[in-house]
Amino acid sequence: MLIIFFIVSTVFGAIIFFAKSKVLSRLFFATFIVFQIALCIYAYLHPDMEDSLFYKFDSLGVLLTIVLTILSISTFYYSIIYLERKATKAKSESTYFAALIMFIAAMTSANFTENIALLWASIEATTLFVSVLIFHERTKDALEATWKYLFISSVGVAIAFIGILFMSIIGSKNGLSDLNFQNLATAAHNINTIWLKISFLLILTGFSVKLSLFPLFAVAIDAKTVAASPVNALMSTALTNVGFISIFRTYTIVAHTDALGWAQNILLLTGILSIFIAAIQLTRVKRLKRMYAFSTMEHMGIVSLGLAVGGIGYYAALLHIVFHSLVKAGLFYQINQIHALYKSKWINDFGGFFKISPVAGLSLLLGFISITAMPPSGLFVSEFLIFKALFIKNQIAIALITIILLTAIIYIMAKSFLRILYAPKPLNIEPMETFNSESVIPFILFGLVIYLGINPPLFFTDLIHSAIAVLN
Amino acid sequence: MLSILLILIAALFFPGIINKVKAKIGGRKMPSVFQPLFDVIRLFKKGAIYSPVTSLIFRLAPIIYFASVLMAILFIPLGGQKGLLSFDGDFVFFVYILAIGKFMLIISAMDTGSGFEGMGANREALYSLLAEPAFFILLGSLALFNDIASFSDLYSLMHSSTDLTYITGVAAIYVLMYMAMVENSRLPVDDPKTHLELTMVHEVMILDNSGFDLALMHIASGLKFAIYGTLISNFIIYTAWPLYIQIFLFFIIQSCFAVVIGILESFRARNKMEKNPQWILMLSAIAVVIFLTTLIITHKIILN
Amino acid sequence: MTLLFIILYAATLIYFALSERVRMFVVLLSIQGALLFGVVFFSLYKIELFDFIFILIETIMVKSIIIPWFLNKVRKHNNLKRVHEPFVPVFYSIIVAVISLLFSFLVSNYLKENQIHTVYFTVAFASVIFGLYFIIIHKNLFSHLVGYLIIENGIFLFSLTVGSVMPLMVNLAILLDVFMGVLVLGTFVNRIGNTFDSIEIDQLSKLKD
Amino acid sequence: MLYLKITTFASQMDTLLFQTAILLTFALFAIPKHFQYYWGLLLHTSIIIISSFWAIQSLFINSEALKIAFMPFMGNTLYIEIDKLSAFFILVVNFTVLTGFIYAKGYLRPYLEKKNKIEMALHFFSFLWLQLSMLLVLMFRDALAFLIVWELMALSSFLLVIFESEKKETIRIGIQYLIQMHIGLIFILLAFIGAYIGSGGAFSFEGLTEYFYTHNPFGVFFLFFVGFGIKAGFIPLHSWLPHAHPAAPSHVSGVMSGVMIKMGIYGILRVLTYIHHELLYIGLLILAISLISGILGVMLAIVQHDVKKLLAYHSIENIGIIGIGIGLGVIGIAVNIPVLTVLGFAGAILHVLNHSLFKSLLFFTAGSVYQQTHTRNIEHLGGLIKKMPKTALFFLLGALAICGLPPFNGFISEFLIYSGIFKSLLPGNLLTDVILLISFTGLALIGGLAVFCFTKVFSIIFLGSPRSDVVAHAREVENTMIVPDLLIGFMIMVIGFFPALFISPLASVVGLFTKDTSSIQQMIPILNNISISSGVFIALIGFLWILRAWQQKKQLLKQEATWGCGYTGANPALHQYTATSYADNIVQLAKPVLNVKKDFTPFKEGEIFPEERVFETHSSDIMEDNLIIKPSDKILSWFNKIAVFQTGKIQHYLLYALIFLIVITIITLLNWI
Repeated sequence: MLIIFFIVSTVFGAIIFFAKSKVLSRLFFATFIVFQIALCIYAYLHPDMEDSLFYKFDSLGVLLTIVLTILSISTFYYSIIYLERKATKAKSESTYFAALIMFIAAMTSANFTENIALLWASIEATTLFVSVLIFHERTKDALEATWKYLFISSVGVAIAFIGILFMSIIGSKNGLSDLNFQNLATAAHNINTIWLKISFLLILTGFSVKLSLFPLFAVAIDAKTVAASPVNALMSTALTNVGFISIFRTYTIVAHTDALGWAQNILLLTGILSIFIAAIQLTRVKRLKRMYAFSTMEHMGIVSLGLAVGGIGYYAALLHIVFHSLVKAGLFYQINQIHALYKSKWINDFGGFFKISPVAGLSLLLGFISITAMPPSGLFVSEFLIFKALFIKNQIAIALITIILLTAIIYIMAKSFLRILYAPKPLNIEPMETFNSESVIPFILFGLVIYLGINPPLFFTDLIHSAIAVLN
Repeated sequence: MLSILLILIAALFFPGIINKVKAKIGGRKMPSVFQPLFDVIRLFKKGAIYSPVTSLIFRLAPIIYFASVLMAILFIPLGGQKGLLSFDGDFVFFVYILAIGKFMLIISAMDTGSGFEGMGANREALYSLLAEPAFFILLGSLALFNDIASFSDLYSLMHSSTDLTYITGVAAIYVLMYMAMVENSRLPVDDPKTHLELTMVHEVMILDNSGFDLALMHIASGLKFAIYGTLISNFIIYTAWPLYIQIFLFFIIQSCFAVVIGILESFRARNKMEKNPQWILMLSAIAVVIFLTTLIITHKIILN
Repeated sequence: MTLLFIILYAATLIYFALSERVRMFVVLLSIQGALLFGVVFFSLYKIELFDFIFILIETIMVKSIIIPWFLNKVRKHNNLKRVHEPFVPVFYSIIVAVISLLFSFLVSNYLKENQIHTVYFTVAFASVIFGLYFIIIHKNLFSHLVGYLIIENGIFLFSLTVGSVMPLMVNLAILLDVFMGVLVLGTFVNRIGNTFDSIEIDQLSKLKD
Repeated sequence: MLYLKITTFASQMDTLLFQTAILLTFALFAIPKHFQYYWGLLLHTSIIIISSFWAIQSLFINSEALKIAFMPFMGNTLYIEIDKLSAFFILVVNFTVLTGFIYAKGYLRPYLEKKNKIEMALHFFSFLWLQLSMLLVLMFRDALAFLIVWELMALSSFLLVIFESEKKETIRIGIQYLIQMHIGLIFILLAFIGAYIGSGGAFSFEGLTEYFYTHNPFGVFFLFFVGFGIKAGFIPLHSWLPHAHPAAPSHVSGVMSGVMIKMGIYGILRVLTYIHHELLYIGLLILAISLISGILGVMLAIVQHDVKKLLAYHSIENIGIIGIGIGLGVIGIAVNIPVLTVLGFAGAILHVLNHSLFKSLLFFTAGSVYQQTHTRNIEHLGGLIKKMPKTALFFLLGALAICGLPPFNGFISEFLIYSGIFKSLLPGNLLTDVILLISFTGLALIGGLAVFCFTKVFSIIFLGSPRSDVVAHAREVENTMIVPDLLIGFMIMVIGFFPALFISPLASVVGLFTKDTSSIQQMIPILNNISISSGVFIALIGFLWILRAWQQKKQLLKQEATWGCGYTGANPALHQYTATSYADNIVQLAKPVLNVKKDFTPFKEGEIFPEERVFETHSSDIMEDNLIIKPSDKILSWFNKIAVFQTGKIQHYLLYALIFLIVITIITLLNWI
């Protein structure tokens, strides 16, 4: 099934790339989306089914792919708006869509793959395709960011690969021919944990590029600064989720060995460091997109804390990553209009958004409440659960530091958001056409998060529970 | 009921006596004891002048002020007699009803829009707020003797005669006396006979009152003296004694009180304005001392 | 015999630290490629044709001919200066190179495994660390590219240390990845060279708020 | 049986209605600007009717708490539970919100042009949700749900505070408000988690019971106290209050100060209902903080020039009085003096109601003044009683009530506390007596200072002659803005003159804290006496008024200028006492706690003809400066200093990785972690 899907998407990508026609590209992309949805449903209906050699429809994959699909639909919509606004030429538009298809396909493969090496390969693929998207605007900044992103990701992926090699050592010691996660997990029992530790360390470091987590957080932020906002919406949600999956799956291998405590400490360390750095960098941030990027980093830090403490922390981490994806995507969709309106990326040029386009302003306000994890936002629930877990596991110091940092972050973000919404409107901007249609999807996404937080439906919680079943 | 009558009578003569004593010591020819009374009557016959700046408040204030003082009297016991409206914790009502009178008086002074009266008003406010705690502490220390606390009951157990009780009694009388001075803004807090508005407290507040209102003010101040006199006399009068003795004693004490004030006023100099607060605060301090002594009497502090 | 090649490989690392000339980097890279071929060739127990061809392609073709050639093109295109002052004086770089060797030696001692050849491991690890270090100390993108390739070579050695457990397909993937990586990065270097007035990294530090 | 059926059906019905009302709030955004108010009114009234119906049921009719399944939450059902305490607070909230919303109609009229549809809708929406969240805070017992609605309350009030977002100041204040509320939330969260981990019980208020039985309650209670105290505005947790209230529109500040800060009190009371032992230190904590809040609050109020800021500080003072009542009550339990407990709690709870009444009244009237004169600085006002007599009289009423003067409601609650104190002096031991001494002295002092402050503010705003020409354009406000004053005034009078009516509900609420509530029944005759005395007082006033009228009929009344001590050239506007000079003697006395800066250039040596000078005073709140502003600024600047990770240089980024790798590897190999 998946093989077919990949073939189809490659073909589509190729067609779009070479056809160089707006109509065709959009048409094919739409059909691709349909395929994607079909795949989702298929995967959801066949839980834990082995598929085409290296793949398996496990709950985590399904969950995150559903998120990916939802977001790719909306991204398609906003990409069209974005490209229209920029009056893009057919050529570059076709490149854009081709890359987008391949990007999504690669992420799908990363979500579902069972084999660590293949996971690695697909992540590498995402790097290549996403850099095309980052470079889409062809500006100096874009060039710089793309270079940095490409280079650091390549190095990071290389580092991760060493980790995978070590994993393969573990495999070979138990006479494994392949590198399936489950087999590795079973193999991991009877082995000197030092291998495990080092490989986990290397993989974490390598894939921290994708997860925009300490230590290799920086380039992802630069990339998000220049990329088109719909692409950002995918980069800081679906792509980070891919990074998360890679860490999560590696973690499942470690989880049943003596190395668990060690791994937890490492995750706690990276988590708290990420939150700390995000907090302090936010005091300097001047571009809205960068602010969002750093907030992504902060949330990923929280997620890794959740993963580290275990218990309800696992559940909370997954909950958090899903909610964060939805909210952050909604915010990035909003940016699209803000930039178009003020013709600037700098927060200081914004102001009076609420007056100029009330509905969008309202959605932005809701977005602010949601992203800063204030009730009723679902993120509050997940964060709350993570804190609870931290306290139960007696990580009080970590919890308190995190709380302080989060408060600081809320303060900083509140300043920027309220500036955009309420500060006196800059003189040079002329009122342009209303955006209300554009604000619908963010409203839906934020509303969805609130609903899922307050009263999660059964299938949702079941997915999460079965996803974390491997851990405990 | 009786207490009210007696207090009213006492109030009529009180200022007269004071003036008489002061004149005597000052070696001046003494006006009749009834002179203040005549003044009040004369005022009742007069019309009134109102400043165009003033508003309804200015009209309302003297009446409420006077009414509040009358109300206060209704709670004062005399020897055996309960106050007319006496109830548990009536002294709280007593203090607060006087406070509302003062409130109105102050804002009426502000109502005239005159700088001097503002000055007086603000001093009045300050002094009364400083004096209030002293009164409460005093009553609190009396309340240490018994659980139900109305004015009349407060005294009933004062007379368990240990020498400490007398000490407290004396101290209490001292505090009450000086509180009377503060409340009526007499020396050493304020000199009613001064002729410079800048240094007045009470007198300056009623500069613009005239006729009926002024008369009420005068009577009220007399009544206030009488009230404090009664409070003091209750420390001395035994409830056991037959009524006529009580009444007789009452007048004796009242007049003594008046005489003492007269003497004090003629020999004591007036405080500097900025000295007044600390001087009034001293009353609270003494009251605290009384409180502690009572704690000793009631064996809550065991000394050995 | 393989040991000799490995030692030589280690020596190339020292040379990397030593040399300041950009051309030298390229030469050293191709040498490394050749050495790697040697290593693999002699560590193979029995020569199957397919493996042999694959290795030949991977090492000689790609690592020591195509990539260096491509790098040279890039170098010329951006007409780099012959000499490049790194942040850290060469003197210290050499020390670092040695230290990285020692460190990796210690590490490999720690994880004694009959599974892996310690010497391979040591050198591979050293070359990865040194690669990272190399990137860190150099100012221009070209050298960064070189550093990246040093790391990749290290990884190649790693994959040898663990024996041939890597499925062939994955191995291919890696090869492809390196190849693609170099191509893409190289083209980007050129592009940057065109857009900015040089490929010094301090040109590329606008995104810092 | 039949009755039961009906009630169950009814309960389903009204729950349904309640939920529908909640859902319908979202419709506001679709409604045209000029109908939004009426839509809001409809929803408010329906919510008020339903919730009050529940509250009255559980306060007066049922003996046990009302419990209704409300909504699905986290996979199980969320109940709303209304016991006596909640019921009482619900009624208070509803009344104040109703008056506030009536007042809003007139107050918002000028904004209708300035603001667009969505902004207005957002305002009404937040106002609705402020009420809803307060009600739900009172109804939920599940901790997580409670926290969510608690923050909703903060958010909605935040949106209301920043309504006048044209002012840059407003936004800054709004953010600070939001952050401090969030910190409060965190403390409550920590408290709940602490209790949860300590006992492993249910994660809800009921879960606390178990914890408090098995552990020393002080630690967790302290967390709760800080969390709820920030909302209530106890000093030193108050620093949001004097900024947020002035910034907010008056109907909002009325509601915020009237009832929202009481939610903090509710929280503290709610927690106290679960603690049954080791209460002494808790009581002392509450009492000490409350005394500080009371005295410092009113002192800080005295030095303010901004009328709404002044009122905000008075809220702190009144919270202090409430706290004194609660603290004494708790101590009463600890030292086992039932009368102190009963009267302390009764006084506190009644004062919650009273303060909600007169404080909202004061804010509304102050708002009317602001609407007419566009200034909150009282130094520019004066003589307004002639322009807006109704407003002035209601303000005076509020002032008298807040000073706790008879025959108004403020006196009753303070009287309850006083008599509690005086009745327990005899049974109390040494410690208790000293505590009591301190507390009633404090109360007396607070009362006196309040009188001082309100004589000042009332006379400066409404009396004398105008101090600037802003007064000239002032008119009496429209009737819709007078109506709420009337309602509140009526309530104040009722409580003031017939306090005995309110004893039985008070008794039932106090019953939650102590079994033996007999002593409050004993208060009824006394309170009747009070109402008699009040009656007599009024009668006397009336009599004297008539008397004077009769006397002055015969006499001639003249109009003459105020006596200026013979100086005729006085400028009536300028030669008056100002607020500053009025406050000065307190400022002199209280230098250490109030730092008031005076900008004044002193006279130069040999300056015979002094040139024109300006004299200004600025008061700043030391607690706030040293506890909130300086530390937070320091932290943020520190953050900014060390924010050097995003250098823009690839090497550095890789360097992090290298260092990370090497360090972790080493410590791993050495088995340090």
